[in-house]
Amino acid sequence: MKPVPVLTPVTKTLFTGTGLTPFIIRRLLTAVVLILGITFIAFSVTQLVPGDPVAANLGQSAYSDPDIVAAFKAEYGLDQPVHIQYITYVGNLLQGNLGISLSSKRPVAEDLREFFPATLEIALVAVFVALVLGVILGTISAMTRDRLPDQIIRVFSLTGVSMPVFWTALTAFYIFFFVLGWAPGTGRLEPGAEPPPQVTGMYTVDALLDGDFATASQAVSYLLLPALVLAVFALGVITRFTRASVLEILGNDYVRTARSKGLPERVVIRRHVLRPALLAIITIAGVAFASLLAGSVLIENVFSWPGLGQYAYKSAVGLDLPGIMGVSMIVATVFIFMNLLVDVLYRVIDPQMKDSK
Amino acid sequence: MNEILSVDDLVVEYNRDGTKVRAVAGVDLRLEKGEILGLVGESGCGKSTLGKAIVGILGAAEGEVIFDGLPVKKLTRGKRPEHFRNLQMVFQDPYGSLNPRRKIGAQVIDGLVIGGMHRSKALARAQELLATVGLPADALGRFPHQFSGGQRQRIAIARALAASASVLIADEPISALDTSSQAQVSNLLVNLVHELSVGMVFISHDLSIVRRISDRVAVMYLGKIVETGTVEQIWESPAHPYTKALIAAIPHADGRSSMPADLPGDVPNPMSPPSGCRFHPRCPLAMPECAVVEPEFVTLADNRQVACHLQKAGQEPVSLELIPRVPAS
Amino acid sequence: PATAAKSSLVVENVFQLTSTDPARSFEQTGNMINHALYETLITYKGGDASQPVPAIASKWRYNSNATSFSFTIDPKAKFSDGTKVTSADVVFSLNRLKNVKGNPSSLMDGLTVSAPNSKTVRIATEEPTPQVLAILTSPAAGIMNAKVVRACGGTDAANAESADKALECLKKKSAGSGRYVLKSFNLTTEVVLDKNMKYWDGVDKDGYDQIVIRNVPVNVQRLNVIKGASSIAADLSPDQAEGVGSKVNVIEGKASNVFFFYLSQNPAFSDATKFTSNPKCIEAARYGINYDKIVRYAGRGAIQAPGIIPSFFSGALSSKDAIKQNTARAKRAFDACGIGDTPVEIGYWGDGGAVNGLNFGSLAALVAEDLQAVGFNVSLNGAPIAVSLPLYRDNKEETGLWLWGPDWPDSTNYTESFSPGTKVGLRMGWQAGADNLIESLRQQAAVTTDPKKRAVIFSRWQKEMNKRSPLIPLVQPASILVADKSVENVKDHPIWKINLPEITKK
Amino acid sequence: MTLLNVSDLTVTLATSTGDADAVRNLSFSLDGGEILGIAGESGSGKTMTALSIMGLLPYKGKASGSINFDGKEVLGSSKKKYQHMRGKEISMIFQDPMTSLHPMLTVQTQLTEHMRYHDKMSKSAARESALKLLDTVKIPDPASALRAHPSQFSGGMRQRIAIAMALACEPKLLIADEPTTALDVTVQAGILRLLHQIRDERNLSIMIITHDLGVLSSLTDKILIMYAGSEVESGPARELLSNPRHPYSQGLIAALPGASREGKFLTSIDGMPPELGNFPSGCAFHPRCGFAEDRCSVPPIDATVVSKGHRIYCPVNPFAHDRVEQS
Amino acid sequence: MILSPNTRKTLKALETPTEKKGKGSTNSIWRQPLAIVGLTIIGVWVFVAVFAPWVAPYDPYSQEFDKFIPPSAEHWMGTDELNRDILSRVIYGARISLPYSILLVVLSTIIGTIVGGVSGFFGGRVDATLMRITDMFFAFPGIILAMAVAAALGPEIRNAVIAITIVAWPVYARLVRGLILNSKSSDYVTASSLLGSSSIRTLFVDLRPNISGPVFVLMALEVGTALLLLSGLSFLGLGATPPSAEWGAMVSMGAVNFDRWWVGLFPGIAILTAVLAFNFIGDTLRDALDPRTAKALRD
Ligand SMILES: Nc1ncnc2c1ncn2[C@@H]1O[C@H](COP(=O)(O)OP(=O)(O)OP(=O)(O)O)[C@@H](O)[C@H]1O
Ligand SMILES: Nc1ncnc2c1ncn2[C@@H]1O[C@H](COP(=O)(O)OP(=O)(O)OP(=O)(O)O)[C@@H](O)[C@H]1O
Ligand SMILES: [Mg+2]
Ligand SMILES: [Mg+2]
Repeated sequence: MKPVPVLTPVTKTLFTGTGLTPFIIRRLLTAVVLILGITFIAFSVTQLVPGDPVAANLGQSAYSDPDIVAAFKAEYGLDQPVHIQYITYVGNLLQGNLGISLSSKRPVAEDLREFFPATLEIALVAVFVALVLGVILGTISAMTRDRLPDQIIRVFSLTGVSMPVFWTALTAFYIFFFVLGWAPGTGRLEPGAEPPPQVTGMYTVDALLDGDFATASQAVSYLLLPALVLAVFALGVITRFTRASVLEILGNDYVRTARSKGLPERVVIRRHVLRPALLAIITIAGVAFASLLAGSVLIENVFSWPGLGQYAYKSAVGLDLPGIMGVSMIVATVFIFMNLLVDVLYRVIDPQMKDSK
Repeated sequence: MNEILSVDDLVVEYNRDGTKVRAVAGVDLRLEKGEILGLVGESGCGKSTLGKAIVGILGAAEGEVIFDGLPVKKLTRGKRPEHFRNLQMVFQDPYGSLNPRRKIGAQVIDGLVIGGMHRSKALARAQELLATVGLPADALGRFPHQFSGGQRQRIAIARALAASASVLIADEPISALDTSSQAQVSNLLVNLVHELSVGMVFISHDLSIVRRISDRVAVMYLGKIVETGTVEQIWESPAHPYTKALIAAIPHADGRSSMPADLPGDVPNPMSPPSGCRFHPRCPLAMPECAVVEPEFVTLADNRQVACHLQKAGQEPVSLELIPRVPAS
Repeated sequence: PATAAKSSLVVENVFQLTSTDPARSFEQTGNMINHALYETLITYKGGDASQPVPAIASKWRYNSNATSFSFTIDPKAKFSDGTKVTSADVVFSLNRLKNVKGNPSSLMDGLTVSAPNSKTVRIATEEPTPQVLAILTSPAAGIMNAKVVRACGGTDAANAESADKALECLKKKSAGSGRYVLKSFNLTTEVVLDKNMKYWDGVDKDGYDQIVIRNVPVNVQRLNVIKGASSIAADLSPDQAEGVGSKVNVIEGKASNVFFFYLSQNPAFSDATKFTSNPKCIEAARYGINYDKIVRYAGRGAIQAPGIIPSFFSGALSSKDAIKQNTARAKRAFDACGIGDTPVEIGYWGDGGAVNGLNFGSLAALVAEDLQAVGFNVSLNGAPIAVSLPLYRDNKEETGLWLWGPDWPDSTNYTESFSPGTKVGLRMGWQAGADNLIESLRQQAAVTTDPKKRAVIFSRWQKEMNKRSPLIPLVQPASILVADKSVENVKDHPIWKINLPEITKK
Repeated sequence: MTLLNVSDLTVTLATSTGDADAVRNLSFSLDGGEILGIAGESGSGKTMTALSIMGLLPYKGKASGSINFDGKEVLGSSKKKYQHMRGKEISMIFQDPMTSLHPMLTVQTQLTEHMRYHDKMSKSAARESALKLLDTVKIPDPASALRAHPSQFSGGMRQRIAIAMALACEPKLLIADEPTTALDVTVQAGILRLLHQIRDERNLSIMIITHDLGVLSSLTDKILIMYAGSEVESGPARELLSNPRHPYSQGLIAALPGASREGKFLTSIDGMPPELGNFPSGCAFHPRCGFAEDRCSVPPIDATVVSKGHRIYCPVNPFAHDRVEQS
Repeated sequence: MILSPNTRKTLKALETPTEKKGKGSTNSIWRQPLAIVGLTIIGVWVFVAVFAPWVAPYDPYSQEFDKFIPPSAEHWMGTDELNRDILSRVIYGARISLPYSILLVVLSTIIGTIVGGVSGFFGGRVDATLMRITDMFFAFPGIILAMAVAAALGPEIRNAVIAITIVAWPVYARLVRGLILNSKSSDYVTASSLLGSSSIRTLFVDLRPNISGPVFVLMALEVGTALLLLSGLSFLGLGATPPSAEWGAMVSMGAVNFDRWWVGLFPGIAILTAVLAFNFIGDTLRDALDPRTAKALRD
C-alpha cells in the first residue's frame, strides 16, 4: 500500500514554519485540542457524581412518575452509556451545539449568549481599571524602591490580593449603596427599564450603538461598583507584577544606555522601560482577566448581576452537566485565547523574542 | 602509540525550528597523552559544539569520536559507561559549572563516589585533589558562592581529576577570569597535563594564550578545521589566510602602539554556509575558484594540515605574504 | 427606557421560577406571577386560604359526596385580548395542565373535565374529592385563552407532553384574563407585568401600571426596601424584618411551610436505619429536641408546629397538643433503643439556601446539638438540592430535615402525603400497612365532606402521627412581607405569596 | 587644554555589609583630543569611576571629591544639568553590545531620540545625521539599518551602532567601558581602529576602560592603573607599558601571555584582588606584593613622580633603578 | 559571551534590589518588616489554632446565648443567629481554614512536583503530553470545577480540598518543569553526568535542592490563594458544612444579616489577615530569590 502523504509541502510549512501565520495556526490547533481536553475533564468530573441531575430538575410529582423520568432522561441523553454521552456531546460541540441546559431548558449556547456578556462587561472594565491604575502604581513603586511610597503601595497591593472578594463585595455594597448612597443598587439597569437591543450583550456598548445615552450612562453607573470590586484583586496582581517587571527592566543595560544619552527620566520610563514591561504586564492582565471571569461567581450574587458566575453556580448546584461544560468551556476558551493573543502580540511587538529563546 | 583521542569526520547538527544547522561540519582531530591541543576560532564557529560532541554531551550526526579505543556514545539518561569517565570537560563559566546549593566537598567527591569509592575515603582523596589545585582543605565544607571565579575553576578541575581524567576538554576555561587568575588557572592546567600525562583540548578564542600553552593548534572556522600544526608552524608561518588574520588581530601590550589588523565581516550563519571555501567572502586573498570549489584538508610537507586552495598537498607551505591579491568575484 | 410617568410596583424576591406557563410552573415566584396573569375558576381573597370566592366562575355547586362539581362562567369574563372566556377554554386549560405532565400535573389526578355547554364546566371525580375547590384555586389551574395558546403551538391532547410547544411563546406574552399581562420575562433577572387595560371586571385606578418582579438576594432585598429602591421585599426573615425603620410596613403572616425531621423506617438501608426504625429511637428524638430553641431561631411570628398541618388549615392542632422537650424521657428511650454510638447522618438541603429566612444548615445544627445531648452520634450531611433531594426522595437518608409546602390549600394534602405508603411516607420508609389506624383516618378524611367532621379527623390523624410516626414536625415560621408605606392591600398568601392583583397604591 | 579634571574622587556604594568605598581618592585629568586608558583587574572601580562622571551611579551610590568638566564642576549637579550633559557633552558606551541596545526599538529611534531631545532636531534632520553617523562607523547600507532592530546585527555591528549613538550629539568626551571585551579579537581590532579614527577626525577625548593592557597599548596616550579603587600608577602609555614602575603594574604586564616567550607557564600575581569593603589599609596591594614592607600598610601612601606625567603610589618603589639601567 | 566576573556581579547587583545581597542566606529575609508582620500574624493564628480550646472563651458550638448580641464585654465579637459566640468560632475557624489550606497546597505540590518532575526529566514526547494535560487543567476555571465537584460529592471541606487540588497543581508542575529544564541544561548537571551519575541521581542530588527553594516560596504564596478559594466555596455553601466554624461560611451568615455587621466582619477580617500574612511572607521570600527563579515563579 502506498503511504498517503499527510501534509502537502505548502500546508507543511504552514504547520511547521517559523512565520507568524504557521505559529498562529499551530497554536489554534493546540487550542482546539486543549478545549477538547477540557470538555473531557469537565465531563469526567461531573460523571463521578453520586447526585442525580434528573431529581434536581424535575418537580416532586414528576419525579415519582417513571414515564416522565424516562422521557427526561431520553431527552437529555442521560439514558445512554457514559462514553456515548461524551461522544455525542463532542460531536454536537463540533457543530457549535453545546447541548440543552437541564435547569433553564434552553440551549446552553443561548444561555451563554445571555449571561456571558454581562460578566464580560464587568470583567473588561475591571481589568481596564486595574491595568491603568496597576501600571501607574507599580511603576511608582519600582521607581521609589524601598522608600515610603513603595512600601505603601506594596502593602496596598498585597492587601488587594488578600481580600476575600465575596467579603469585599458585601462590604462595598453596604457602604457605597446603603450607607453612602453613591452606588445605584443591584442589577444592570433600573427595575423595569428596557435593555438596549442586543448586539454585543454588553449594555453600555449596545446602548451606545443604539444611540441611547441615557441607558448607556445608567448601565455604566450600575456596573461600576461590581467592576471595581473585581478590579481590587486584579489591581493587586498587576501592581505587584508591574513593580517586579519594571525593577527587572530598570536593571537592564539598555536602560543605563538610555540614561547615558541624557534622555529625561520620563522618556526613559515611558519608552525604554514601560514598553518592554507592558508586554509582560499584558500577559498577566490576560490571565487575570480569565480568572476574573471565574471569580465573578463569588460576587455576582451579591450584586444580582445576571452573569456567567450566577449561571455557573446554578449549573453546578443543579448538576446541570451541559451548563457546567458550557461555562467551563467558555472561560477556558477565553483563557486560552488570551494566552494565544498575548503570545502573538509578543511575536509582533518584540522581534527579539525568537532570538532570545 | 600515544594517541588517546581521535575525531573522525565528525558532524554535529542542531535543530533550529525544524531545520538542521551544521555547527560542526566534518572535523578530524587527534590528541596524544600529555599533549595540549589548542582549538581557536572566532565566536560561533563551533568550538564549544565540537568540545561537547567529543565528550558525548552532543550526539554526532556523522563520523565518530574514539576515546581510548572505544567510540564515544551520546550521554543518555542512564549511567555513563565507566570507560568514558576518564574523558572530562571543564566549562567556561565558573559560576554555572558548580551547583550553587551543594557543598564543594560533595561535588568534588561525586566522581569518586559514583565510581564506587566509599564516602570517607573519597573525602580524603578530595582533600588531596583540592591541595593539588591549590585550595585549602576546609574548602570542602563551603559553598560555591564563597569562592572567586578562579577558585571555582580550580574546583571544577579538581572535580574532573577525581574521575581520573585522562583527557580534558577545557572550553575557554580562563576567558571568564581576571588577568591574575587567568595565569594561575592556566598554569595549573599545564602542570596537570605534564604531571599526570593528561591529554587536553584547550578551547579558546585568544590565540596568544593558546600559543603559550599548547603543543599543537587547530584553527576552526564555521564548523571546519582550516589548519592544524604545531604552535611554531602556525604562529611563524600561518598557511591559511584565516589563521593569519587571527594572529594579526592580536593587540600587543608592548607600548609600540601599532594598531592590530581587523578582519572585516562576521562569521556567517551556519544555516547557510557560503559555497566553496567557507572563508572566501572574508578572505583578502580569495580567488575565483574559492567561491566554487571547497578546498580539501591536505597535509603539507612540514606535516601540518590545511584547507586552502593556495596550499598544495605534500608541498612546503606557500607564504601568504608573497601571494598577490586577487579580487574575489 | 424612562418609566417615570408610570406607577411601578417593584417586588423583590429570590427567584423560584421556571416559566410563566401555568401548566408547567409550580414554584413560588411562578405562582405569584401567574396569579396576576391568569385567573382561575375560583380563588381566595387577601391572605385567606379557606374560603373560595368567585373569579372566572361566578357560581359553583357540588354534590354531597364530592364527586361532581359544576361551575358557571361569568358572562362578563374576557381575556386580555378581548375574547370571551368560554367553557372550552377552561376544558382546554385544565386538560393541558393534566397532559403536559409538568410539575403541577398531579393536581389533576383523578379529575375529568367536561363542558356541557359554553357557560358551564363540569368536573367529575371517581372517588370523593373534597379538595377539588382548593385545587382549582392553584395558579397552575389558570385559565388560558385556548386560541392564543394553540397559535403558540400549545395543545391539550393526550400527547401534550411532547406535542405542546407553547412554552417559549408564553415567556413572551401571556394568554390569561388577569389584571396584568406579561410584558417581559427573564428567568434570572426580572419579570415585568403591565396593567391589563381591558380587564373585564373594571380596571382599578389605584392599581399599579406596572409590576416588576426582580430576583434579588435576601440581604439586598432588605437594604433596597429600606432605601425605597423597591416596594416589597418578599423573603425577609423575622430577624431581618426587625429594625427596618418607619418608612416601611411589616406584614406578618404564617408560612404555609412546615419544617420537619424524620427518622427513616427502612431497616434494610444501613446500620443506623436499623435503629432509626425502632420506635424508641423515634421517641428519643421526638422528646430530645428543644423546640423552643428552634422557634426562637425562626424568630418573631414563628410557632412550633404541633402537627404537620399548618395552623390555618382545617384540623390544625393547637399549641397545647405540641410535643414538649423532655430530656429525661428522651434519654430513657435512647437507652432502650440500643443505638449506642452508631453514627447517624442527617440529610438536608445544604447549599446555604434559606426558606422563610430559615437556613437548613442552621436548623440541622440546632437539631443535631439536641440529639447529641440525648446521646445520638449524629453528623450533618447536607448537599445541594441536586444531590440531597434524590437521597430523600429515594429513601436513602437515615434521618432527614425537610419542609413541606402544600400543593393545594387543603389538609387532605397532608393526609395524602404523609400517611404510610404515600409520597412522603415512603420517603421515610413508611410502607403501606405500617399503621392501620393512621391509614384508616387518611381514608376517612378523603371521603368526608362535612367541614366539622373533617376537622376532627384531621386533628385525630395528627395526634396519632405524633405518637407513632417517624415524622417530627418542628416549626412553622412566620412569613414576612416588608412593603413600602405607599403600597396598600398587601397580603401574604400561603400559595402565591403576594396577592399582586389586589395591591393598590396610596 | 584640560577637558576633564577629576580630583579626589571617592565613590561610596551600599553593600550588604554597609557602605564601602569602591573608588578612593582618585585624581586624573584628560586633555581635549587625548585618549586615556584606565586598566585594572575586576572590581578595581573602573566602571564606578566612569559612572560617577556620568552621574549614573547605581542605586544608593554616592560620589564625593571633584569632577571638573570643561571648566565646570559637575559633581553634585542637579538632575537636569546631568541630563543636559549626558549624551550631549559626555557620552558613554558599554561593555556588552548584546544587552546595551534596546531590543524593541528600531535603530533609528535609538539613534535619533537624544538628538531630537538635545538638539531639538526635526525628525528628518535627525534621520539625515543618523545616516551620516552610521556611515562614519562603517555600517553597510545605513538606510535599511535604520529600520532594523538591534537583534538583526552581530555583536561588532551593534557596538558600532552604540558608538554612533554616543557620537550623535557631538560630545567632547567619550567614555568607553570595556568596549571590546565581549567581542572577538578580529572585531575588536576594527572597533579600536574606529575609535582611533574618530578621535583623529573629531578631536574627541576618549576615556577607555579595559583590563586588557594590549588594547591600551595601541590606542591610548595616557594610562591609569587602578587597584582596589585607587590609582597605583599613571603615565604616558608608551612609557608606562614599556617601563612599569609599580609592582602591581609590573605583575599585570608580566602576566600577559605575549609578554615572554619562554615556557608554557605564565607569570602570575599570587593571591586575589580584595573584595569591596575589605580593602587592605595603606597600599591595598601590599598583601600580594613581593616587595612589601611594614610602611606599605600605613596610610597615606603618597605619589612618587618618576618622570614627567608618570607617577606611582608605592612607598617602596623597588624598580627605581631599573629605569636608570634601561634607559 | 565573555563577561568579566565583576561586571557580572555588578550587573546582578544592579538587576536586583540591594536587600538580598545577603549571599543566599535566608537570615536577611527575616529582617524585612513585611515578613516580620506576616510571620507574627501567622504565629498568632497558629497559636490560636493549636490552643483553641484554651484561647476560646466559649464552646464554639454552644447555642446557649442570646441571638445577635452585638460585640460586648462578654462577647467581644458578638453572637450569631444560632446564639453562638463569634469570637470562639473565629478562633476555632483557624483550625479549619489553616490546616486545610496547607493540606491543599501540600497535595497540589506533590502532584505538581511529580508531574513537572517527570515532564522535565523525560522531556520529549512525555513532556509534550504532560504539559498539554497540565495546560488543560491550568486553563480550567478552578472555582467552577471546584463548585461542580463539591456540589457532586457533597459540600464538605475535604471534598472542596480535593476539588481545588484538581485545578491547583498545574502551577507547581510548570514551575518544577521549568526549573528542571533550566538546571538540566546547566553546566553542573552536565558535569555530573559526565562523571557518571545517572539522570535519576542527578535529579535527586543536583536538581532537588535547586527546586525546593522556589517551590517553597510558591507554596507560601499559594496558601493564601488556597484559603481564599476554600472560604469562597464555603461562602457559596459548597465548602465546610454546618455547624463547623469555617470563616467563609461565617461570612455568608453575616451576609444575610447586613445590619448585624459583626457576624460577617470578623470572620472576613480573619481571612484577610491570614491570607495577607502568607502573602507578605511569600512576597518577601520571592524577592529574596535570585531574579531568574523569581521570574519563573511569576510567570
Ligand atoms: N543549542 C543550540 N541550538 C542551535 N544552535 C546552536 C546551539 N548552540 C550553538 N548553536 C549554534 O552553533 C554554532 C556554533 O556554536 P558554538 O557555541 O559551538 O560556537 P563557539 O565557537 O563555541 O562560540 P563562542 O566562542 O561564542 O563560545 C553557532 O552558530 C551557534 O549559534
Ligand atoms: N550596585 C552596587 N552595589 C554594591 N556594590 C557594587 C555595585 N556595583 C558594583 N559594586 C562593587 O563595586 C566595586 C567596583 O566595581 P566596578 O564595576 O567599578 O569594577 P570594575 O573595575 O569596573 O570591574 P570589571 O572589570 O569587572 O568591570 C566592585 O567590588 C563591585 O562588586
Ligand atoms: Mg563556546
Ligand atoms: Mg566594569
